[in-house]
Amino acid sequence: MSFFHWLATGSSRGIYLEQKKEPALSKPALPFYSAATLQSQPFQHGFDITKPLDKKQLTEIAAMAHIIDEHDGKALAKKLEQCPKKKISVVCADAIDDEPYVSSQINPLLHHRLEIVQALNWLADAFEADSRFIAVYKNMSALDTKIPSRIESVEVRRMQGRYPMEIRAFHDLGSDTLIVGTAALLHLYRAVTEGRVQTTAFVTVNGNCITNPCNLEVTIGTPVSQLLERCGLSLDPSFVVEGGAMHGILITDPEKTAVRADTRSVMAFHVDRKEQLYNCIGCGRCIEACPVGLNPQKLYQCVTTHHLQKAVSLGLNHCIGCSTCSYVCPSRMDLSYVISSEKQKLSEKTEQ
Amino acid sequence: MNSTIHHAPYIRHTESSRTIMSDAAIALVPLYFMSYFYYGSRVLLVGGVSILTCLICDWICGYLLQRKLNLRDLSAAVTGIIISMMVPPAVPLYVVVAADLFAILVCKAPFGGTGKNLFNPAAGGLAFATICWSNQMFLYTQPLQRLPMQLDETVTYLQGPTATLKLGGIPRLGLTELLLGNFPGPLGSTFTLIILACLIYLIARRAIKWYLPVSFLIPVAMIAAYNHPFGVSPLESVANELFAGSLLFVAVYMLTDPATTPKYNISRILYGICAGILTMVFRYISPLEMSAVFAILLMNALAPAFDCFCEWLLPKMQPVNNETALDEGGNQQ
Amino acid sequence: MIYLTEFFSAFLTAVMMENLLFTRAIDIPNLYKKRSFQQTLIVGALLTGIVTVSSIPAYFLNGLFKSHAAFVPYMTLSFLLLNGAVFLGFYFGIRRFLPKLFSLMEKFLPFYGVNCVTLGTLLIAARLSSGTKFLSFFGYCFGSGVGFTIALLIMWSIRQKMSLSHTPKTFRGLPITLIYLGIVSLALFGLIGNQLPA
Amino acid sequence: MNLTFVRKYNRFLRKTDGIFTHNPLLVLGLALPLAVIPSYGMTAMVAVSAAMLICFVPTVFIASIIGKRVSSPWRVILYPLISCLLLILSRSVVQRISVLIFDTLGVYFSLICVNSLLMYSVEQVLPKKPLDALAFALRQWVGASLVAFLCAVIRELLATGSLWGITVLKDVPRLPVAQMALGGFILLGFLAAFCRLVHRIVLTLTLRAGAAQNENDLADKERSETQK
Repeated sequence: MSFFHWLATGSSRGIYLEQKKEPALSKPALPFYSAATLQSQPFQHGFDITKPLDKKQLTEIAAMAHIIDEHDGKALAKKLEQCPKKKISVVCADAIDDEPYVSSQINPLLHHRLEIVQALNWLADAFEADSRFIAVYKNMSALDTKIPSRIESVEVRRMQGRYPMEIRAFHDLGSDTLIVGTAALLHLYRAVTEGRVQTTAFVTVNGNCITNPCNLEVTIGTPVSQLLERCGLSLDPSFVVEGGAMHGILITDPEKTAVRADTRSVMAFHVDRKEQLYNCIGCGRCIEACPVGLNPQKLYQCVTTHHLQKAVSLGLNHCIGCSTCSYVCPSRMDLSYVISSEKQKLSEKTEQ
Repeated sequence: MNSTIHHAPYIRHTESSRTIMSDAAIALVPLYFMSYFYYGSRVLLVGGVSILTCLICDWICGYLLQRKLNLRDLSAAVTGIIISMMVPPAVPLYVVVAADLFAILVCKAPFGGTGKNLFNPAAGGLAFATICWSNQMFLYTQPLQRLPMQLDETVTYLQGPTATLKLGGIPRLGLTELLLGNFPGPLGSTFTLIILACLIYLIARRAIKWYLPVSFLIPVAMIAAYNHPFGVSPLESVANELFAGSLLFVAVYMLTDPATTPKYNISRILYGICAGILTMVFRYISPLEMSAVFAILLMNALAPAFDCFCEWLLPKMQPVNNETALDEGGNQQ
Repeated sequence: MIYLTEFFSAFLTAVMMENLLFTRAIDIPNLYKKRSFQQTLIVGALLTGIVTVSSIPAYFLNGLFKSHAAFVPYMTLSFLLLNGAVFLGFYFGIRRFLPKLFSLMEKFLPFYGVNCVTLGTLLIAARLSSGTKFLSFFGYCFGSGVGFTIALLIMWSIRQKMSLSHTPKTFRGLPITLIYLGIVSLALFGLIGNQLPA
Repeated sequence: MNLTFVRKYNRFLRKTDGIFTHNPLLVLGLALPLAVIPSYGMTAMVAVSAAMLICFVPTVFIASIIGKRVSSPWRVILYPLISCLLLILSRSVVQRISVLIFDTLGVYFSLICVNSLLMYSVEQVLPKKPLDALAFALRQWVGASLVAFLCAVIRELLATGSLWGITVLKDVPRLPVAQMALGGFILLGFLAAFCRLVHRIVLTLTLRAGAAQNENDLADKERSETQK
């Protein structure tokens, strides 16, 4: 974003959100196993751990353990197979949680440091990567535990950035890096040492109507309602969200939805927002908050008054759907929902 | 789960538009204390009547327009306070009520209610009252005199310093009187120190942008310093211009109304500068004393033009990183 | 130097004090049509051009009328003929020299030729007290043309914002246009104070 | 409101097309200068509408007779010329209304010959037959002068509390701004909004009448089937 763009619109690549991570972050992940995890038989991979493992062995173990990387939802084995095609120079462990309330990646890192670092070293040696580091989000205030700057020779790099930071941070890293989630590394460590199949996922259960918010190591497949009962509900939630407070997907029926490998968090919110009657008072806060430097207020007006051509000329297609404008809007208007659904409709129309 | 559909960001910023309205109201209320100290209880009568008429009018129009009565929408109260601040303390009540009715019924309701008005309703109401009853609007009383609730003959009407300024005279007012507002002037808009304090409060609460009032006051100060009357030093003429009368009040409260100012930084600065120049042009040409209100009304009409100018300028001024902005936005999707 | 001040004083009064659209409510045939920024400028330039060109002969005609009071009723007729002649000159001139511009506004060109603005300006300038000096007459006509273009630009700028916001259905279109014309004329009335211009 | 009444009402509207439905002043926004400035008083308004009758209606009639023979740039000069000649004739008639009418009206009297209502009706009337054109012009004139007359009454009462110079309301506070241009603009704006409101209410009533009628037909059909 050029200086002139900041001068003109005052937009500064997004805003800092208060993270409110605290009660869940410092408590270790509590186990919440169901029968499936307890009865899962360990498998024998037959390699001896004393010698350094090479790429083929690691992918084989990952395949046998069915590890799914929660950073991007792909199977770890498939990811490792694709890597030999291009030279890997950096291996990075992703522990960035820039969504408020969510700490499902930073929590296992803090409480299982040695195992995760060990798995990271195996991976880095297997791929002869020049450098390896753990990426952690920097702008987290009011934390009880101190985040170390080095975990036995592996550097913990504090990545700094405004809200939709995870996509942009990893985009700047370039294409020859292998990014693996911390939970996947932990499962890889367990598969290598104890030969355990991945049957659990790390989920943060948080929100303003949860009595004691915490991180749970949950068996994959347990329904969300059991999670909520496990953590206790002080109020009747207005809605339950899965996958982060800013971007999540609304869960309409908690009994039927199950925890998947890459669910990062389950949130229950109670909102006493009466039927909001304000319309836009033109304060211009969404223009400053938009990370791509668009004018959400004018886009919203163009879309609601069906001036699509004007909306496209104002940059409707550049909207990355980060919903910071709706977060910041004092009149509680659903700017990002209207704009991104309009963008969706427009792209479908152009495809036909 | 209740039935209303909730969309993407499930948490919202703590600040709501109620807090923004209450910020503006909070920034205005201390002026009432000072004017009560100067002019007695009539001030509260005028303020109360003005706020009440504005609120009731706005609620009725709100009901007629959107069929949804939103009793918590206080933006009309802010308009009422601003109008009651700019009228003289001994003004007959029908002038204030007429200004309020014009402000809400003509300047705000037909355009669509709170956020959609094109002109600042307070500016519209005051301009209407100034043109209709210009003599009642400029008859002030000496401060520190208790005004009776009902106007009777004991009230002495005086000319304010702006009248002497208009005739080219030199109002010999010391700096302390100017800062404290201890001269015959409008009800609440002459207390410079309190207005500056409220300006800092508003800037701290991010309700207004600091460069809008500043970019308005700089051209006014320059023009005032440039053609100062013969026997007066430029600095004193600037002080007379800014603080003797309601110019500072207009700069802090009416110019920065969020709905009617342009939205981009550069267009805001241009808007402030043009408003300043226009105020001085109006001040020298028009026979009326208080001309800032008319300049603001005219500039509100041009505010969308500044926005469009800024939108036209943006792609032009960054040909180089146009691609990066494009592909940065593009491949993130 | 004094000529310049004469010209500019007449120019400024015409632009700010007695703006044609806001204080005198003089309009062109399709005033409320949706125009882009360039079209507004073209219409404004055309009107200003016709008024300034026709103000030169009008000054001499005005001198004639001032001396013979009997012909006053025929003043409008003569100014109309003059205006028509100048408009025809413009019409055929644009057709020959600027065919692109001509094809762009083929249908509306006649409407912007002879209308209230062009004839009205000449008549108002003729009634002006300082109408005897050529420069103030010319300055007044040129100023009112420019003033009308500024008025059109103000309407274009207001239209930019109004088109994007939901005005109530009973006020959409003409009613809201008249109301905001009234409010801007209120703003400009601050210049004149409260006398009533003829 | 049953449908028969609606049909009668629509026919009445078609008959008085220029007055109630497409009122030149309130719906089309034509003749702005003649509606906003001279309507400060009833004397001026009556003078203007009389002059309009004399010079606007015959010009439109002649325009329909001439029709398309004259090409568009010449037409734009010819018809104002005709109406200007008629205007000179009408000066004597208007003189009789009040002595100082010409200096109070000033420019606006001579603008009658060029106003946008004339331009609009001349274009509209070209394809029409002369008699229809005359009726059209008369309807436009009646619509315009009705609205202007209403504005004049309201503004004069508000500003000076008098009608045709005779003070009617003595103790009501005066609103001098009503006689200025801005009073005219805003009053015309609200009248146009009121006219739009009435039009919308009538529209919803007719739609509701139509809907009610469909239900009755459906009910009759079902009753007839059940009887079979």
